[in-house]
Amino acid sequence: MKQAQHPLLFAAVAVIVSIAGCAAPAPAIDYDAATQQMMKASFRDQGIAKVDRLQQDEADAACSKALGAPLPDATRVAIEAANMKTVRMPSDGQFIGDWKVGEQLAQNGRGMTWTDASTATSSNGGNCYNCHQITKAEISYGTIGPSLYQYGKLRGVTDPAAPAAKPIVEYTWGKLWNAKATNACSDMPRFGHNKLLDETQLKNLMALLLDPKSPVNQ
Amino acid sequence: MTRILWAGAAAAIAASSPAVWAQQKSSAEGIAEYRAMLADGNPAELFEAKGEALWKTRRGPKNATLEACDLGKGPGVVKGAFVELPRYFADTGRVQDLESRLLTCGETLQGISAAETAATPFGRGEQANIEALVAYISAASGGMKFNLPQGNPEERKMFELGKRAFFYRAGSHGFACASCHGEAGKRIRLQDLPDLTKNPGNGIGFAAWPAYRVSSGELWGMQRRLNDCYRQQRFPYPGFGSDVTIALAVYMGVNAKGAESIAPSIKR
Amino acid sequence: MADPMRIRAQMSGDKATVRVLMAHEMETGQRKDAAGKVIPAWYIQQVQAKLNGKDVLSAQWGPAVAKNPFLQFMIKGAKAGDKVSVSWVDNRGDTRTDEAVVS
Amino acid sequence: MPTRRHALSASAKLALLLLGAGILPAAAQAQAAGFNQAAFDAKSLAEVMKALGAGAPAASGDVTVSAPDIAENGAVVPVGASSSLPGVKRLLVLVEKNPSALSAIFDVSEMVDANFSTRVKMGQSSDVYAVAMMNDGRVLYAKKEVKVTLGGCGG
Repeated sequence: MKQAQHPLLFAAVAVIVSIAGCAAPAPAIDYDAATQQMMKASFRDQGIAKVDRLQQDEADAACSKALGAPLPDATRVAIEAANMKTVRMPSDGQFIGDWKVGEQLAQNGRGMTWTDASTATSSNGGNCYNCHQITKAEISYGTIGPSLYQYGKLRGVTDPAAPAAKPIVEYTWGKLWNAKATNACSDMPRFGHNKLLDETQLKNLMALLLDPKSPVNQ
Repeated sequence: MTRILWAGAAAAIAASSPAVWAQQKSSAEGIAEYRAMLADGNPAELFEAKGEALWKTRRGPKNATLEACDLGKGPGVVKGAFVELPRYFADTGRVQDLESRLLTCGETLQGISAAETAATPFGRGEQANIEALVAYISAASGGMKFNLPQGNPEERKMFELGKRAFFYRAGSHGFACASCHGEAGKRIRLQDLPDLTKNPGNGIGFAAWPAYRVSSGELWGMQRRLNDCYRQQRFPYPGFGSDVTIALAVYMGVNAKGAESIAPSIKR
Repeated sequence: MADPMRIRAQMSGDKATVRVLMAHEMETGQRKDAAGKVIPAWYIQQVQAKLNGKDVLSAQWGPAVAKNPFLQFMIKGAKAGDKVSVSWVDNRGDTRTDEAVVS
Repeated sequence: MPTRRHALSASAKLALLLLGAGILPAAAQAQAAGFNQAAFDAKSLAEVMKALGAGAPAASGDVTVSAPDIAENGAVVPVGASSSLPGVKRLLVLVEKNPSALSAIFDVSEMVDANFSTRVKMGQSSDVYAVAMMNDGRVLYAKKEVKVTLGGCGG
């Protein structure tokens, strides 16, 4: 009896092993970890673009992992809240600069690549027309983001300094400072948060969008 | 009175959109006209001719041609090879794209150091030869449909890694490939952006490279295309033939299954 | 030496349409390199076309002609089998001649 | 010294002479015989005409300039110049706002149509001209505006 049991037992074990073998011929690959390894091995420093740029913060990591799918609500809310905390309103309380300088910034798509000389905000553009329609005169505009033509006018802003305009003005500033504060996986660069543009530059973009005299609002 | 004012305002808003659309349409038509005028007489032909001559010329320390190079369909087979790359090669144990495979052939057949060529800046020295060669080799598959093999586990692994690399957001701007190429019907400025997460159509996206770049007057292979994508994504520098570039090519190439290649095409 | 041209000459009616692509930098002399040094002008100045050895077209170009130049023209009274040759001379004195058969 | 002087070619000597006489601009390159440097250095349509010894051009419906309304990239803009009139001696292609206006001169023979296409560089949006210089001395033109757009990511 004792001896007869053994072959059966062995057979059963063999069957289990072979079933497991069919389901997973190789150990499961942790693709996310393998991706991290591949990224690390594939890139090198060049000029101002160093490999530390491959490090992701929580928002970039979560949105990457989702592979284009929406985030679970809880994750999304947490990311937006964390990014909201980073938004710094202008130190002097003034939101509106010069729309003419803002238009030049909006046209300028340069900055932060390995062919750019400096990471200083002064050498960066806003890249705005790459993704947005802004003034009517510029026909070469992108459509990744929504049209911003008549941005202030459509929102009823006649005087950006008036108390009535405050919610729109602050919301717009927040968008420019850190777009992920209101949209966790936004494609828009976090201009203030990532030190791409300084306060003065952001004010000029604010003027382009909200100044009633800006061509955007004609 | 109030009603009339409102009606006027509504009419003004309504009128603004069609006007904007009309303008958009005419610029798109203008660009289409411009592209059509350039298509007849693509300077990529100059590179094809140079590449064909290079393929058949004895060069390098071993004084050999590339005619015995195996691009995946057997030694010397050029036609049809391009639309099945990248693929797994047993002799190197790697999934390779056209450019990295040419480095291998250059080294094994001709004795030209793959590492040196990979480290050479685009458009110079051996890299200029690689560009001419990819023009020639891709042209030999003109009109054929992409059909990348996925039978080897390494090929499937590269697809999975390529997908994750495509969605990998990082850098100062938080961009990924998917920021621009994850959705259909979008543009940067006036450039249409193909959705590379699926087959964007014959001769679009992956099926349009290598291409003659009008802006620089150079022939760009997929390696250079991806390199400049990463530059504009504000990423650090991807190595020539590095795994991330090959994984992305596998992802885009498998997605483009069935798309007809028009390479080498002409691009802005 | 400069890379070869691509010449296509095709009959349509009693004329041959000739399309030429030339490999040339066509550097304007107004650009600067990464170090801020002006890149010297280098461009094709003269183009000559012949049909069976006889001059049919001469052109002068400035640096505003685009890199890797394209040229299209129509030769009257040509026929299949005729030889079209195209030559260029650049401002450094480099020159190149290529030939194609009318089809 | 004498050796070096001897080494100078005849054409280089001529160039030096012209340079001394102020005929050639200081930056003049070695150039092919029969190349009209002055015309290609001219800044405006009027200066080009003067350099070519031609009179003021008149607008004409018998001259055609073909070019796209919009150029996606100023580095390569397809331009055609043609005329159906008999007696065309030369066809010119000019871009008004380029640093030098003249792009190309085509000498028409009885063996070719007065119909040429090429591609030019444009630094900015500008009028593009086709000018026909006629055997009888008339100078006729057609023009078309080409918009040069900013493309890509601005980089």
